[in-house]
Amino acid sequence: MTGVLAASTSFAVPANVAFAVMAVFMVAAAVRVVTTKNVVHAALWLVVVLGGVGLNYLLLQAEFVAMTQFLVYLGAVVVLFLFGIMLTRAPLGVSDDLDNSQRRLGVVIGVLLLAVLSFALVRSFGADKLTFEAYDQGAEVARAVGENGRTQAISDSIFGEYLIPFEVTSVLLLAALIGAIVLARKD
Amino acid sequence: MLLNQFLLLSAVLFSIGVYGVVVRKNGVLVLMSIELILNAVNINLIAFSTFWGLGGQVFALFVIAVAAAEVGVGLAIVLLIYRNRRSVDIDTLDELKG
Amino acid sequence: MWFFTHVWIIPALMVLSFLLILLFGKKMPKKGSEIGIFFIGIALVMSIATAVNWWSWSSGGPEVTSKAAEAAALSEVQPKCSKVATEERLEAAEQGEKGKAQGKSVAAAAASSAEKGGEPEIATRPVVRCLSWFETGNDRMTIGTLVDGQSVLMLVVVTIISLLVHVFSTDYVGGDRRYTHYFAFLSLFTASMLFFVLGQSTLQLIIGWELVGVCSFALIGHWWEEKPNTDAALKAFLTNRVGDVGLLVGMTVLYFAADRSFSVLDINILANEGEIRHVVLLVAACCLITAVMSKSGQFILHTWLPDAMAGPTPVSALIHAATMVVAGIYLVARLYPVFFEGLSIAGSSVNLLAVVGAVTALFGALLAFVQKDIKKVLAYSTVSQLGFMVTSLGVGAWTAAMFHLFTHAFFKACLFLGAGSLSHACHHSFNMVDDMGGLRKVMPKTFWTYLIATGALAGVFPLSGFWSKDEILSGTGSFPGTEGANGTYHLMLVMLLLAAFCTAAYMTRTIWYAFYGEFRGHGHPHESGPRITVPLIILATLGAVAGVANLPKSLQVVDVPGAWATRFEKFVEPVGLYFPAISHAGFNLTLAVVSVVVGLAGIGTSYLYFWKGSFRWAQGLSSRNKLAAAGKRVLENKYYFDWLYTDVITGFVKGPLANATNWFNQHVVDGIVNGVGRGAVGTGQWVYKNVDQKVVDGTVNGIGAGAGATGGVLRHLQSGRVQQYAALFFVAAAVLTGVFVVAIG
Amino acid sequence: MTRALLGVELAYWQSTLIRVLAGLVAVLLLTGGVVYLYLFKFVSFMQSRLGPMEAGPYGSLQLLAEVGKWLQKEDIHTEDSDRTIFGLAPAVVLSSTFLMFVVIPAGPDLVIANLGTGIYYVLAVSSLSVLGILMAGWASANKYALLGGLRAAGQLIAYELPLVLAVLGVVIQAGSLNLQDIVAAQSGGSIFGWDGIGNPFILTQFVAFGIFMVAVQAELTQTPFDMPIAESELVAGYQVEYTGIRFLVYFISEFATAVGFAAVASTLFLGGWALPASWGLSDGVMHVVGPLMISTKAILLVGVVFWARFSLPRFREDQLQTLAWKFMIPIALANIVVTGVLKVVF
Repeated sequence: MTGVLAASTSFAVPANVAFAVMAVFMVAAAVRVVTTKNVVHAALWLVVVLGGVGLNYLLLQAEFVAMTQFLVYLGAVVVLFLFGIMLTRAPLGVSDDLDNSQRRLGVVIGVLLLAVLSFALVRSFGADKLTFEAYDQGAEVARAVGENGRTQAISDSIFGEYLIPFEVTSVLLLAALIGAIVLARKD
Repeated sequence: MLLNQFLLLSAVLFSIGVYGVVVRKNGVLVLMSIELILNAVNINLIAFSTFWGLGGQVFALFVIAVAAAEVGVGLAIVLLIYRNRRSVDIDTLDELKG
Repeated sequence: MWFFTHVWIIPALMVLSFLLILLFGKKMPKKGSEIGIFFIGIALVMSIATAVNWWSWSSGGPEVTSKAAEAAALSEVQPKCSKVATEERLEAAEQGEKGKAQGKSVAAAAASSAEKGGEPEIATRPVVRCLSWFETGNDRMTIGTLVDGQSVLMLVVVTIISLLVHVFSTDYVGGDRRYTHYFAFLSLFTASMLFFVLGQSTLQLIIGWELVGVCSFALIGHWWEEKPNTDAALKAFLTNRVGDVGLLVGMTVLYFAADRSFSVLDINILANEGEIRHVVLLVAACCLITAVMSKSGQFILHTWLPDAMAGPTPVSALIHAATMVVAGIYLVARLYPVFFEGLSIAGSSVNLLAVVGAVTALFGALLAFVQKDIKKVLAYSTVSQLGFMVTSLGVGAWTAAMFHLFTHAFFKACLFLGAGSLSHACHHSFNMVDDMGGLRKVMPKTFWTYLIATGALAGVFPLSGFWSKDEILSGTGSFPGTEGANGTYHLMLVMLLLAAFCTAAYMTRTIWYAFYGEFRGHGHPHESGPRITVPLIILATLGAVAGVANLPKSLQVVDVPGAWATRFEKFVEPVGLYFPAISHAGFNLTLAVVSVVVGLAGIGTSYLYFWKGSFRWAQGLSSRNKLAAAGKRVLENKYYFDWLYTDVITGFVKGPLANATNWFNQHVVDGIVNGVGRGAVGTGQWVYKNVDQKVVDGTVNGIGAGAGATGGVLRHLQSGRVQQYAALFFVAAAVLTGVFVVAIG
Repeated sequence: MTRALLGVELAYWQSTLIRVLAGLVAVLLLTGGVVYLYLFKFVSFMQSRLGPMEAGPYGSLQLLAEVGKWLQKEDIHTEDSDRTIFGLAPAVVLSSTFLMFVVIPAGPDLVIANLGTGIYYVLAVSSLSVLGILMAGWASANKYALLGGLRAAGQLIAYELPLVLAVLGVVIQAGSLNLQDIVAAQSGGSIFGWDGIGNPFILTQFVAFGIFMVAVQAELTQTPFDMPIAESELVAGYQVEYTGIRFLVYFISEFATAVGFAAVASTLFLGGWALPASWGLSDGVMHVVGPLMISTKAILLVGVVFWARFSLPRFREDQLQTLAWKFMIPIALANIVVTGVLKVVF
């Protein structure tokens, strides 16, 4: 799908419109995540943000990562959040004590960070256009194998160039698994 | 599409996430804010990977895996706090021993 | 040639055997031992077949063999197995082999060509097969087999000894509570050693090395219910860890030195051609020597080896003859160019490897004198003999070392199994001084085999030990009239001769205690059954005749037929790019006579002392003469090494050092602190009355109020609330980044 | 597709629209057929009764009557419920179900979107229904509903793993995540050189197939894995407060999911829409035969699911988790290892 989209030159306009819509939704949802007074609602707003991030990956033609985003974040992480909320306390309606006393400080920090980051980004990258050239250079395999070549290229780099980080990640996951069980079990 | 539109979106999400981490009292909500930050970083990685090769995507995958592990452990800790104190407010956790 | 490409089957068989015994052993009628014996039998047959193939291949050479095409295909080293061993390079090396040798040392080359006569020099290439294990970045890790004379030799030795030990064990540990597990571990032990021996990359060597260590740990602690046994196992394991640090560092150095390659061939070729800097090789060699010292029980890390006698006797035989301890020797032999070039063995007269070996050979032999436990005598004897091999490698006599390894495997296994047979008869006691004696009559088979093996160990002509030891002695190149050695190692020759004397003497002592005199134990000893005696007889026979494998070309007295002369050297020693151009010391009749005389003198001394009661003055010398007593005490305490490790070093840290620190703390530091305190109190009181109350207070109160106010503000910084810290952190990060971006970026 | 069938060249959006509409119709038709065939008739015969007979011949219009009944029921909710989320939950579940069908191919070009990450996409999308269920359970303001939602979530997460791991075996063997590639690998394969029936992966991946079907049973919360909606324990679990059209949505999505997983299973293990390549049928023919093939296979597999549902009693909650974590996941892992080794060896 993404391949078809990328091939057409008229891709830019609809893609930009899609991006704009998604960006508005995501930012609004992200703001709701950190301001809503209902914990479950926060988790559900988070779903909107994470889903939007996944769709952004699709726009960036990172199909495999997008699917992983859906599978891991929406299918597992948010569910875990909801689980955590419901196992501890899941009040219907609003709770008033979700924020601490440094709300103003938080706003200042957020705006400050945003200003610094935006300044740096605008100054460094200006109006650079996305060319996707790295994909086509890096994935010679992609064109040879066709439709799903990019997925294959990713797997080749995971199990080739990045094998050691991959193994380290797997060990980390195992450690986290054991750690979570040790922490959460009752005795 | 511009590179910067993704990067700026990511910057906004990042800042909102930081706000959440600083302001939210509920442990689960803090973890959610951290997820916002991590996702902002991932958008960056993917956006840059269109320039500099698949390494960015691979590391985005690693970040997702590590984030999942982090949530698992983090929620286990929140659960433990809840079990001990009947509350998940982390600003009451200012003692050096439990 | 099928056997060269499929040699991996041999260790795989033993792994299979391990798994089968583990899974189904207890359900089998013989509790799993039959599985082990079956598989090791097949492995032995395959090893011998491989050896025969190797023999025919290397006598014909790749280009003359009838299956020339097949041989050519075999001899091509796949590029993924080695970065530098290309076809052209190997060809060029074979062409220029002689010229290279001449370039190295004219005299040596002349000697070696004189020695080899008109025989054409044939370079038999190693057969390397490998597959990619995993790749990361640009590095490829391979796993595979490297077959050459050296590994084929070890295949045969390991499988023979292992088979005999298996058979011996069925009787010896029969009825044991962990009989099945014992056999499972024997299989795994053999498998690890075979894996190690066939290793194509240094990674494989490391893995095999560690696996051997793990198995020895399990087998030494086989009867782990008793504390000393577990302690011994732990000690063996931990001592080996010390050496493993050296191994890992050394291998890492070599990996980077050889242009990021784990391949043994690469490392050897590059080291051999001088493409790795001498200093790097020296460092790598020294690190690896540490590993060898721990694994092969060389002096100062040898202490685990006698303790390892806690394991079942057949295991000791396996460890000492074929597997564990010779792994160190094999490692040096495998990576010989690293040592040869790194330690500048050629043309020198002293180096680390030779010194370590010679010291071990002599001191180990001395220690064997004071042991009551027959197995400990043999253990120190192994230490000493390993010292011989290491010395031999250190002086450049590679072939002599491998030859000694070969012969030693047989007679030392025979001695250990013989000791096992003795203890089997004497209620599982190994104390020859208190529980044995006079067993010559009741255990004739054990006696005769033990006697032959002792003779071989002592170097009595014409038993196998004589030939190999003589080759080592002449390899030192220091005896007048020896030709063709790599250097002139005078010190080594002297120490080795002394060690040979001691060896002969202490072995005769064990014969006296075990087989002569009155029986001092209790009960009625009896000859062991055939499953024990048959392996003994086989090993004794091999120990007696194995010397013909490498008869010197000219004995000067009798002319050895060409077909028999220096076979061993020809088939075992690699010739080619990946092996240094060492030269071989010629046979020296005078030296041979001297060494036999030294051996006989040792035997004679012991004989006179024990049988004839000569040297009465020496009896009880240690109780009269203080010097002798001190000497004996040193020996009995094993040069105080265990004491040094456990009491002095550990004890010093725990006891005196801690006490001294404590005393220093209590008296000096506290005194100073207290004194300063008291002085301060006095001064303070004066100041308080005069200055403080009147002058300072006013100021202080003002400042204090200010500080209190400031502190009241700053206090909030350390609230213990994580989010506040996070807020500060992010503010700081934002400000810093802003500064960088605006000011610098 | 349209070019092949009608000879008309359509714009991208037009062809996509047609595909989506055709897909929707096909899914709803199949779902209705399955409900009538199995829920109304098959189970009745198993229980020695006739089932609905009044509406239409053999009760064939009963389904329409049922839908009409649900549509006209009053839409009620509890007083404390969170109405937005209560209303959104069925939609989330339904969209998770429908999105699954996007990549399931029914012919050489009969697929809404031929994604490179095909099967991975199916697994990702099917995992989204958990969210809807948790939302429903929480928003109902009913403790039975909350418990049911939690049970469902735990169960769905637990069985998601064996599902993914079982699929991995097929993916390794086919060497692709793309469902069309997997179909092609089966129709173009051969068994020891004989290509008469291609190489349906059920022959080599029978372990994965077994695990997949059991996991599907659990994902559908069908008996014997129906603890989340166990009427004797939790009344109806997370659905307890739903009536009218919202309940209808749950109902449709449950059966549509069954059809969806059955279609995925037949694509992965039974050769999908394709007939063996050696039979030499043209693409044009397969555009007609393909949909029939996959529908038949899917309906048969749904039959297996329902057969198990109506034959077995319910497990206990802990037995359910034990089965997933201690048996199915290790077996699936072993299957992956064996498949990987065999793939390298041969």
